[in-house]
Order: sequence, then C-alpha cells, then structure tokens
Amino acid sequence: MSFNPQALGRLGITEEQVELMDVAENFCRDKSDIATVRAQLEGVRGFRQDDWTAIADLGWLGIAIPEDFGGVGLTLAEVVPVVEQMGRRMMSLPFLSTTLVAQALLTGGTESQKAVYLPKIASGMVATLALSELNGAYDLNDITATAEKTSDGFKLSGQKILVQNLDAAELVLLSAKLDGKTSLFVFDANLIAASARRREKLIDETKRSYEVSLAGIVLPATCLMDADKTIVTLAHIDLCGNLLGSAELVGATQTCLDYTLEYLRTRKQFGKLIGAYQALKHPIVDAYIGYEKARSLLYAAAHSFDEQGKREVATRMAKVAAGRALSFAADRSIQFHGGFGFTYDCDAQLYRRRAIFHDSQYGDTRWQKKQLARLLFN
Amino acid sequence: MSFNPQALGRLGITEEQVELMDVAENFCRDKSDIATVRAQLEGVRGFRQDDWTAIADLGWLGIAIPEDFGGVGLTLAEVVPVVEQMGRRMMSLPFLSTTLVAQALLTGGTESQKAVYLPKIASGMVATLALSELNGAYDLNDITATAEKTSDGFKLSGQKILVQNLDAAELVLLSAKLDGKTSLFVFDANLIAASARRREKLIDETKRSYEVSLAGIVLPATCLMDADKTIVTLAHIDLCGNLLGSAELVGATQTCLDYTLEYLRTRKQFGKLIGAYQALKHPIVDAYIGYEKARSLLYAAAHSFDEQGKREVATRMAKVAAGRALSFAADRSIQFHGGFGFTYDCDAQLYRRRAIFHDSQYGDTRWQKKQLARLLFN
Amino acid sequence: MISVEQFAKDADQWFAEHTPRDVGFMMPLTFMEVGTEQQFEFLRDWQRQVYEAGFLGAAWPSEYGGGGLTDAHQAAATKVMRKYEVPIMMNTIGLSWAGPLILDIGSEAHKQKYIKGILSAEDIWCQGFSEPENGSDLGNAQLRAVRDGDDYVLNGSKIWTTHGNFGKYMILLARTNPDAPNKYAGLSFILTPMDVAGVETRKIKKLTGEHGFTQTFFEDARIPADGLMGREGQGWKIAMQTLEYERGARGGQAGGYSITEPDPLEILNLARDTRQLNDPVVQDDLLDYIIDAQAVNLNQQRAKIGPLMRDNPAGLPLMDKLVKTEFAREINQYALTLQGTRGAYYVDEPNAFDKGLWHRSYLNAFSATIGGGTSQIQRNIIAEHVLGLPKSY
Amino acid sequence: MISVEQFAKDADQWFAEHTPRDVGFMMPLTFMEVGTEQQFEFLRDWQRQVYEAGFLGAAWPSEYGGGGLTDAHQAAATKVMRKYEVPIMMNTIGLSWAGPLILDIGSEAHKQKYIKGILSAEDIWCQGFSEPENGSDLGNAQLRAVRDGDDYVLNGSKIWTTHGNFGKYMILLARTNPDAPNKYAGLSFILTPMDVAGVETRKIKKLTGEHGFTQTFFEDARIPADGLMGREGQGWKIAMQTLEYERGARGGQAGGYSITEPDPLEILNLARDTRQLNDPVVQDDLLDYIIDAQAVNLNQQRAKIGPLMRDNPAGLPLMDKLVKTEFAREINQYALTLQGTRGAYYVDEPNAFDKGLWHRSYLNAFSATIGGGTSQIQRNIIAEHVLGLPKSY
Repeated sequence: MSFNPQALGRLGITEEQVELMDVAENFCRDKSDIATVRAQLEGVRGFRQDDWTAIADLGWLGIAIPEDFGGVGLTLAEVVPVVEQMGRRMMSLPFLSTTLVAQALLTGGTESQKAVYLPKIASGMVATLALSELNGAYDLNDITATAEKTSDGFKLSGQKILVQNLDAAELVLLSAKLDGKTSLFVFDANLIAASARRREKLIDETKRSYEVSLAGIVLPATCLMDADKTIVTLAHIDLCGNLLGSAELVGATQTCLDYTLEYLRTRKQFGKLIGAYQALKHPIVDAYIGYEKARSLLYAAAHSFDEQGKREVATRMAKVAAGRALSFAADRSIQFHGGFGFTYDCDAQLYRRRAIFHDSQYGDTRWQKKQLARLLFN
Repeated sequence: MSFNPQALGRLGITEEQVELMDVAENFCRDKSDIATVRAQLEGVRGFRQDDWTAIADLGWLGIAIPEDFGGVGLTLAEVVPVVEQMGRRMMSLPFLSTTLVAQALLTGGTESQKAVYLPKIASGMVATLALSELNGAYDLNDITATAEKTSDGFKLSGQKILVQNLDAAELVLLSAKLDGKTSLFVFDANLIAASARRREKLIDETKRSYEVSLAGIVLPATCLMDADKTIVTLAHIDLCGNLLGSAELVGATQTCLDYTLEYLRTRKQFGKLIGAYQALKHPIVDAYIGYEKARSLLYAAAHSFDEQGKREVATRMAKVAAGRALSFAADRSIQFHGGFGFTYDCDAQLYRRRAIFHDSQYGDTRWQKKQLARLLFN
Repeated sequence: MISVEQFAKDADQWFAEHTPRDVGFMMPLTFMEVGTEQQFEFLRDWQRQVYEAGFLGAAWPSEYGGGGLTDAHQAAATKVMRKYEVPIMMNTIGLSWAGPLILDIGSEAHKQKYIKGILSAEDIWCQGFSEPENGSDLGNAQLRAVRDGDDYVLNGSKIWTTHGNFGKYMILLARTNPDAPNKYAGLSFILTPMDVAGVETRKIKKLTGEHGFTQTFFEDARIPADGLMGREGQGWKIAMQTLEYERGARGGQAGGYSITEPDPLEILNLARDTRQLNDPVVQDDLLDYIIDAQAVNLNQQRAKIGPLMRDNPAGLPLMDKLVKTEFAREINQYALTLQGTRGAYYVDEPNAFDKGLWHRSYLNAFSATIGGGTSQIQRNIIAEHVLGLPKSY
Repeated sequence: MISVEQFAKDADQWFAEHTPRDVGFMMPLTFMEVGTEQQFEFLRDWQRQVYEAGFLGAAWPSEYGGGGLTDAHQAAATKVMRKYEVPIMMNTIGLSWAGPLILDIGSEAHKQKYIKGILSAEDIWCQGFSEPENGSDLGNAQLRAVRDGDDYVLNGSKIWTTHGNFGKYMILLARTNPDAPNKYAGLSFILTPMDVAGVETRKIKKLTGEHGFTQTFFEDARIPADGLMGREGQGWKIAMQTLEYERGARGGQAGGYSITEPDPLEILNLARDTRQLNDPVVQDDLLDYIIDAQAVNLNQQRAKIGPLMRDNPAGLPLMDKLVKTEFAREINQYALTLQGTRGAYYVDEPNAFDKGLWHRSYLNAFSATIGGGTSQIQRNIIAEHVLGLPKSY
C-alpha cells in the first residue's frame, strides 16, 4: 500500500475566511462572555434572540447558501471560522442545526422546498433536525420511525430524540422509513404539538433538545424531499455535522486551555506557582499540542470539503483529533484546578460537558476511526 | 454479564515458594552480576556451564517433575520465583526451554519417554523446543513442517526457527504435521546435523537461537509423543511459556527500575538531582506501579496454575501486565538516562531488548488480549 | 443474648421485607452525595427504621441507645445490608466518626447527649476539617478558637463540609494555640453545635450540578467549651483517630454502610446493552480495565502476604489511593464512549443509560483524584517514600 | 552554461545507471549511522563517483574544485538523487557544515586547502560541539584552547563526535577565554586537524550495537592557529551559522542528501506483510499514527499561512521537534508488535522483517528524543515560551 498524506486533505485559507474569522472573533467575544453563557444555562431557550437576529443580520446564516436563494454564495469552509469562534465563546445558538438543514435542502430538497425555505433560513429562520432515535445509533440510516402514505400526505409514527432547539425552531427536517426506505421530510415545526414534545436533560447545559413522539402527526405531501437523494443527503448532513462540530470543539479547546493556563500562571501552592510543576505543566503542553494538531486538521477538512474523495477522510480525522483535544484538555483542567475544579463555578466542567456532548453528535472517536478504516484499509 | 474477579485467579504463597525465592535470590545475585551478563553477550553459548551444573545440583530442573521421575514433586508455582530471580539478574540459562520440555513430556509424552527423559532433565540435560516457523504465528498449531511415516520412523521436511540454545541442547521437542494433524516428537538433538543449523541474530543478546532445516532428518518411530494429547500439550506449553516468561519479565523490570532510580537519585543536571524533576519522577512512579501490578498478577497466575478454568485467564493477564511493565520501564529508562542512555554501555537497552524478545515468545499483549476476549466475552 | 446466627437470620428477614425499591429518584451512592432535601428526608427516615429494628448500633451500649450486643452481631447485620444493597446510612459522620470517638474518649455527659440522636438520625453530624486556603494538609488548619469563660469563640472558615447544610453538630478541628511549638500542637478537637449565632453555611454546587458539601463560616460564633474532646492541643491526634474509625482501621462504628461501591465491571453490562460488546476494539479496551481491576484486587490480597511484600513494603499501601481513584475516573469516562448518541444525556433524563449514572460517576470521580491529596501529590509521595527519589521543590 | 533542465536530464540518466542496488549489507539511513568500515568505504567511494560525475558541489566555485554552476543546478541534481533513493553522502559534516562556512568566511588558503577534499570525500570532516559533562547547552563548552605562538594547545574532551573515527579534520568549538564577560563570548571556532599528537578518539557503541559517534580526547594537542575562523570570541556566532547551513536555513551546501527519511506509514505495508492489517484493533491503532502523521504534515503547511498562525506564532515551530521525534519513537516501537515471533530478530538476521530496520529505527529514535534537548526539555520550552508558564526550577 502506498500512502500519500497529500491525498488526505490540504491546507489553505481564503480571504473570506480571514475576514469572517476577524468579524466572528470580535462579535462572539463581545456578545458571549462567560457570565452571559452561564446566565443562559438555566433558561428554557438557552440563547438570546437578539444574538440570533444579529447573526442573521451579519449574513452568517446564508454564508454557504447560494446567492440565488438569498445567501452569500460561499462555502462551508467560510462557515468553519465562524463556528470556531462561537465554540470558543461557548455561544449557544441554533446555528449548527439551522446550517445543517440548509445544507440538506441544498443537497436533497425539491426545487420548491429550496425556493421556499432557503431564503427564510438565510434571513433568520431557526431550523432543526429530527434524525436520532432511542437505539443511540450514529448511523443515520439506522432508524425505525415510519411514514405511511395517505391520500393527502404522510402519517408518521415512532419517536425521535435529541431534536435540538425545537422550541425555537420553525422548520424541522425528519427521517423516517417510507415503504421500508429511509426518506427525508421537511416541514413546519408547528405540526409537532406541544404535547408531543418533551424537553430532555443534556450533559451540555448550553444545549437544548427534545424528545418527539411522532404518533398522530400528518405531513402534507409536499414535505417529502427528493427520494433519489436521501442517501447522499444523509451523508452530507453527517459530514457537515462533523465538520462544524469539530470547529466548535477546536474553539472550545482554545478557551479551555487559556482558562487553565491563567490558573496555572497565578495560583500558588506550597509557595510556588503551580504552573512551575512539571506534573501540571507537561500534560498541559500535551493538551496544547493536541489542540494545534486538531486545528490544522480542522482547517484542512474545511479546505478540502468541496473535494469529493478527500472530504470524508479529512473531516473524520478532524473530528477524532478535535474530540480528543477537548476531552483531554478539559479533563486535565478539572484536575489541575484542584478543589475549585470540583465545583460548578469552575468553567472546566462546561468544557468537559461540551466534549462529551459532541462525542454523541455524528459519531465519537471510535466511530470515526471505524469509518476511516473502511475508507483507507478496504 | 456478572463478573467475579475472584474467579480470575487468587493469590497465595507456599512455604516452598518462599524458600526457593530466598535461595534463588542469593544464588542469582551471586552468580550473575551485570558484568558477568555482559561478558556472555558475545559468547557463542551465551551462558556458563558451571552455572547450569549448579542449578541442576540445586534441584531446580526437577522442581515441577514428580519424584517418581527423579524430580522434587512440586509445581510450576514453585518454579516461578526461581525464574523471577533469574530474570532479575538477566541470568541466561536454557532453563525455560528445558522446563517447558519437561512439562510437555509430563502432559503428552509416552510412558517410556517420560521414564527415559524426565530423570535426565531433572539431573541436568538441556532440552529445547522447535515449534516456531517462518510465518511468525503465535498459534502453535499454525505450522507447515511435516513428518512422513516411513517403515522405521518419520521423515521430516520443512523448517523451524527460533530453536533456543540448540547448541547446548541434548533433547529437542518438535511439532510437525503428520497426516495433516499437528504431532509432537521428542528426540536426540544430534539428529540435527551441524549443516542443518544456522545461528540467528536476536534482539535480546543474552539469548541464543537457531534456524533448523528439517529436510533429510529421519526420526526413530519411538520419538512420536502421545497423539491423543497433542492439543492439550501444546496448550500447556503455551501457558507455561507465558507464565515463566512473565516471571522473567517481572524480575527484569525490578532491576530495570532499580537501575534507573539509582541514576535519578545521583545524577545532577542544572545543579539539581534529576530525580527531583516531576517530568522524570512521575513516569517512573507509573512504571513502578505497572511493575507491582504485574507482580501481583504473576503470583496469582502461579497460584492458580493448577486450577483448570482459572489458569489461562490468570496467565494471559499476567503476561499482558508483565510485558507492558518492562517495555514501558525500559523505554523510559533509556530516555531518562539521556546521552548515556543512547550508549550500549547503559544497561537500559538490555532490558528494552529483553522486553521485545518476550513479546515474541508465546504471544504479545495484543495476542493475549485476543485470547482473553475469546475466553471472557464469548 | 441472641446468637449471631439468629440475629443474622432476623436481619435477613427484615431487610428482605423492608428494603425500599424504586424510590423514583436517584439514590446517592455515597453519604457525601446526599444533595437534595428529598434524598435527605428519605435516607434519614430509612436510617431511623433500621435503627428501630435493631440493626444499627447493635454493638453500642444499651444505656445510651445502642443494642448492647457484640461487634459480631453488627457485622452480621451489616453484611445483610450489603447483600440487599439497601440505601446508605444518612448520618455517617455521626455513626462512623463522632459516635465511636465519643464512646471511646467522651465524657458520660457527651454519651448521654449525643449517642441516641446519632443512631436515630435525629441529630445529623457534619465534619469540619478542610479549610479553603490551606490545601490538603489538615495540619495547616487556621480556624481560630479562643477560650472565653465557659465558651470558645470561633472565627474562620471550613470547606468541603460533608452534610454542612444538614448538620446539627460538627466535629471541628480548630486552632486554640497559634504559638504552639509546631503547627500540629496548636490544634484542638471540638464538638460544635451548628445552630448558634455566627455560624453560616453556604452550599457548594459540585461540578455535577448537585450539592453535597458546604463551606461553613464562623464569625465570633460562641459555643460551649465542654465540647472539647481530650485536652487542648490534642486535636491532631484525635482527628487522626477519627479517620481510623472511619477507615475501619479501628473498631467501634455503629455499622451499616455509607458507600455503595458499584462494581466497575458493570461496564460490561453497559457494553452489552449498547450493543458494543462484540466490537473487537471495545473488547480490547475493556480488557485493559478488567486486567487493571484484577491487579488492584490482587494488590490488596498481596499486601497481606508478608513474604511477597519484602522489597517495597510501603509500595502497595501508598499506591492504593492513586491507582483506585484514577481507575474510577478512567473507567467511568470510558463508559461514556459506549453510549452512542444517548451519551448526550445526563442524570434525571429518562432516555439516559443507567439513569445517567456513568456521567455522574465520571464527574464525581474527580473528588477522589483531587481530594485527600491530588493524584499528582500521590505520585510525589510514592516517589519520595517508596522509591527514594528527591523531593520536588 | 548548461541549462538546468539538461543538467537534470543528465543527472537522471547517470543515477539511473549508477545507483547501487542490493549492496549486501545494511545501508545507513543517515550520515550519523555510518558504523562499519565496510559502510564507510562504500559511501566514501560512492560520494567520489557522484562528485566526479559532476552532481555534487555543482554550485561551488570551480577554482576550488566545484562545478561552477548555480544552486538551481545542484537542487535539480539533488532532487534526482532523492528520486532514485541513492545512498547518502558520506562527508556530510564537510558538505553541509564546514564547506559552506569556509566558502563563506574562510581565507583563500582555507578554500584552497579544504574544499576539493570535502567534495571528493578524501578528507572526511567531523564535528566537535557537545561535551560530556555539559548537557545539551553548547554554550557551556569547556574544552580549552590556549594560544601559544602560531599554535593553539587543546585540552578537554568532546562527545557525540559524528565521524570522529573517520575524520581528518574537525570543526571545533573551544574556549579561548575563560574570563569573558559571558559564557558565549569566550568561545572560538577552529578548524582542527585530527592526526596530531594528543588527539585520541574512542568509538561510542550505541544502544543499537553499532558505532556512529566517538568521544574525542585532547591532551596538550598542538594545532596550527590559522585554523581559527573569524576572530577569537566569535565561536558561538559561527557555530550557530553552521547550524543554519546544516538545516538548510542558509544556502551554500554542496548538495546531495544525508538523511533518508523513511515514510513512517510504511508501517501499513508491514502490517499487510505480517497479515495484521485486517485486525480491527490494529486498524484502530494504525489510524492514530495516520492521523498524527497527517497532523504533523498539516502543521508544517499551516506554519506558512500567517492568518492561521496569529494566536501562538511560536507554537508550531517550537513543537515540531518534540512531535516528530516522539512520533518516530512510537511508530517504530509499534511496528515491533506487528511481527509476531519474528519480532525476536534483529539487524543482519535474514529472517527479520525488513532486515530488522524497525528494531534499529526504534532504538535509534532515542537519539532524537534525547539529543538536541530531550523531549522533557522541549516541553519546558513550549510551556515557557509559548504558553507563558513559569520556569521549572
């Protein structure tokens, strides 16, 4: 086997990326200091509507939507630096799910669905995905919810879990088996009655999700997405989810490290700055190295994302590295904060919870490596 | 699944073990200081005949041989502390192979083979095993050498590798396919002509081994061991090899740690004893913990070795822990000795090479864990 | 006196009948994790029932409220409790620390006043040893107790006070003599009422999101001086003595048990439930934990076998805390990776595996890798006291 | 002047014809690993052939023995050499360190005397920077050089002298002024003949069992003072300059290449050859190496992209050595676990996989995790210079 690392993704940056990085860095820092983040933890919604309106105004919801549909006409490579900065400030907006629905529509929506929904998303409509089920599977095809064709639409049954920000969402993208084949539907969130929703308790308290009971929901016939494109659309959602998830993880790792380093530089124990102890210093160096590696892999995945044949490998590698980087950095951050680290007031737990949450989103390290093994060794 | 650690091996010690431990500790320390070990590295034989005679006189070769066959009538549990002390002093005698052949004969030899060979072994005959082949397989059944029945015996063909101490051995135990079934033969080492032997170059320079070409060798009919017991005999060789290999590893780990600690306690860098740096100190603590765990697992394996149903699990666990313990301790020992660690004069390399060698003997960590998975998860 | 066998039989029957099942909320696994009023009320009531049935304090003298039987009786009852995995005893600081100490060295008045309330859980006890700025070395305690007539006047603060918010009494380590020849000699051990002016507790929210400890503030708090145990200056010695009761290194506890030790190898059930147990990569990972768990178990057996402990007699005892607590952190962390998308859930979420126990146990595991000397400090201790390496400075 | 294209074509043709294959003994992968006389004689002869064919020193001035062409010509020839994976150039210290320096700042006499012998490999050069007791900080060099008339008299010792046993000349860092205001200002850089009385070399046997460095002892060794480069006291600056030539950070090398960098991902071939590539556990392990190799590769690309380097500009450059050298140690170590019973073999054993290369590479990998500042010191550097953590003391 000859193995060419160049084939696995390359690195580069566009002017637009740099520009968005700068804008996003400033915006997220200003809008989402840690006190603001903590103030949302107990709230029902988990985010501030003003912030959402502001990012819609900045055009961020349309970055990767073509101009024909009211977007900016760039690519996901330009979305990545924005999400990285949101992750860095733990800014909890329904940005990922909304972006993923837009991407799914672009890949597998009917012309009319695209025409109707994409401009709305670009201008601020919150959208979400109802894909996961109680089997806990990462494989988006591994579902049992069903849609039954009726005279005027589709009657749903089954259950979905982990539908994020459903309370804020106006649009829902759902997967269900239609005649035994996985199919995708996109519809008005109001079709899910309040009684069919149950708020779930998540490890990452900056996030919100709902369990949805599908029994009794009837969708209009126009909700069905392009049946020929289901497989490719689900694959696209999966990879977009992993790419943007990696960006959020990398951003959070940066802050987790900064937060920990600040403590190691200023806290004294036995009369000495604790950052001088190699038992703390060297693991933090390793955490930092993990962060920089993840960052390089992330940017390569972003840069290669439009290159079929590279994107899947590059994206899954980025997710592996990013997931590990934050898990390790935050685990050590709790430990190295000592007694304070064991309290809720220490931010280390926020980052550790974030890392656990992302492992559950579109696959953790072991899952990604299994997919990579399939891609590279078979 | 309910999981009872008690079922995996228990710990205990016999008076005989304690006694042998004391005798062996003194004997090996006196006979095998590191200068003596190094003096053997370049020699053809790799050990001193006087030492061999001495351990035969001490009765060590017959510890686990029944009194009826001229042995002491104890068990392998009493052999373990002896091998541990040999490993500790890197004493390179053909003790393991000789003991394994005795064990194989006890399990699968004919009555006449036992009566002829066991007393000789107990009184000092060197024996060795010709089991491995060029496929590198740990599975002792995975062989291609063949024995063909002739009118007055068996005609061999094929090749064996890693036949240890063949130059010193008087007796050889060999595996070959007879009518497609793995069979075992035991015979006079003189039947292998000098021209059929090639000394091999090993990573562990305290050890000696030979490649043997079997073509042209004809064995007398009496060499065939009990055909009904081949499977159980090979399994016994495998586990005995792993048990005694673990003992050698654990002993070597102790000395490797002592050697490294001595350096960390006395060497100064930047005006400070290097053992005060946590970057060196903490990994050595981890190495030490690995050693103590391996030691506990080793003694449990020894203690459980006669209990069918426990011995395989306990032995394979011990090998995993022992292999890892020495590999890690010796790898760090090289590193922590700095420039001196990179020289041949530093003993760290002796221990690192020893660990690599033992991985090749009856299975390394990954192999043992695969067998454990088969035993525990299926 | 009833025979131990009969007592065990009675206990078996009683617990078989009375052990509560499916209480509808998460039961704390350790006495340190009692966080909600609901948990508190339930456990307090449960302890009282067990006491009244005669299976708690069975070996304590009957004149103070105990059962007047022997340690063997209590041990038999406690064994039954473990068998039925009954809820933990709420008032552990009283049952295992304060009570044994009072029975051991307390005055007659102390015994009359405190013992029955400890057993019935009417009087909850809390523990005031650690202080905010004084690291893990209890000898540094700075909370000041000044004798004033029949009172002590207390000023200072304690942290990680187990049951601080529930406690009626505290076992307190305080500095009575700041000018003592060494830091240990200036400490005293005082039984302290919590319901006096100048004592305030503030709950600490743990990283799990739950409460379980408090910080306790003393501002000119005036308490009766007859709470002094032993003499002034003996505080360190007495504190060490209470730790020995608690660790079971010294007899006298009331019995029951205060920590449910979940079998870490329950992770195998989780792997099966999450359909991961057939994955060779998972098997390979799990085997590391199984081997490690077995090594820990065997280390403990070996520590009792003299001839196998000659080379480094202090090694196994000193590594025990480090090895066990890091193992717990790691195995609970690994358990999260077996749960697929449902790993996103947390405690109290019905869709979570095992009620979110693994997530909570992982986060809680840091209390042990940090508290009582961090894992980093444990490594220093082993390096210096077992391996003879120089101090890190 | 011949065009670069034509020169490259000529080179391609020549190396296609002349590159030696299957020499019957293990070829050193780096110039530091030349251990046996057999290797030495072979590589010396090979370098001479390449030089005589015009593909080495092509850009060096023709009046001293060079080709008189441009750097572009040499670069084209060197590229061809890599393409054909030709044996390394023996006289690397001369070609990449001493030669460029002499051409840069040497006297006319130096150039006449040394350059041709460097190119033809007739005069092998060795390097005398490190000293036994002075750690990895070259600034601590204590070897004493005392001016006496037209000579320097040398006393002291150097260690890790690459090619010390083959060397006719040494580039030497020596202390000419022990009373200089700082340790760096007392150093001088001297071209030193090795065949004088009072110089002795002792081969160092590496942990691999091979030779490759020497320790060199100077006892009242008297050498001509005209070997001084620059002025006394400039030794540190000049030593740093030679390091820049060697790292390619500054032009002027004679060309060729001195280190064959084996692709670490050749481990995939090994895994296939050893029938392990279908094992999910092995796949899982190998993916860690693949991802890590890719990260290292991408880090290098990113280090050149300004906007992606704003936060910690020194981070990627300073971690490069640590990350690469530890990666090499680990992947070579892992490779041993793929070889089954044949993992018992070592270099020169016909039954060994890949001629025992992995075993040797693993052991040799320590030269890089130890030399040039250990991995432990690298972590200190990153912590202090990138992350702003306090010094360890």
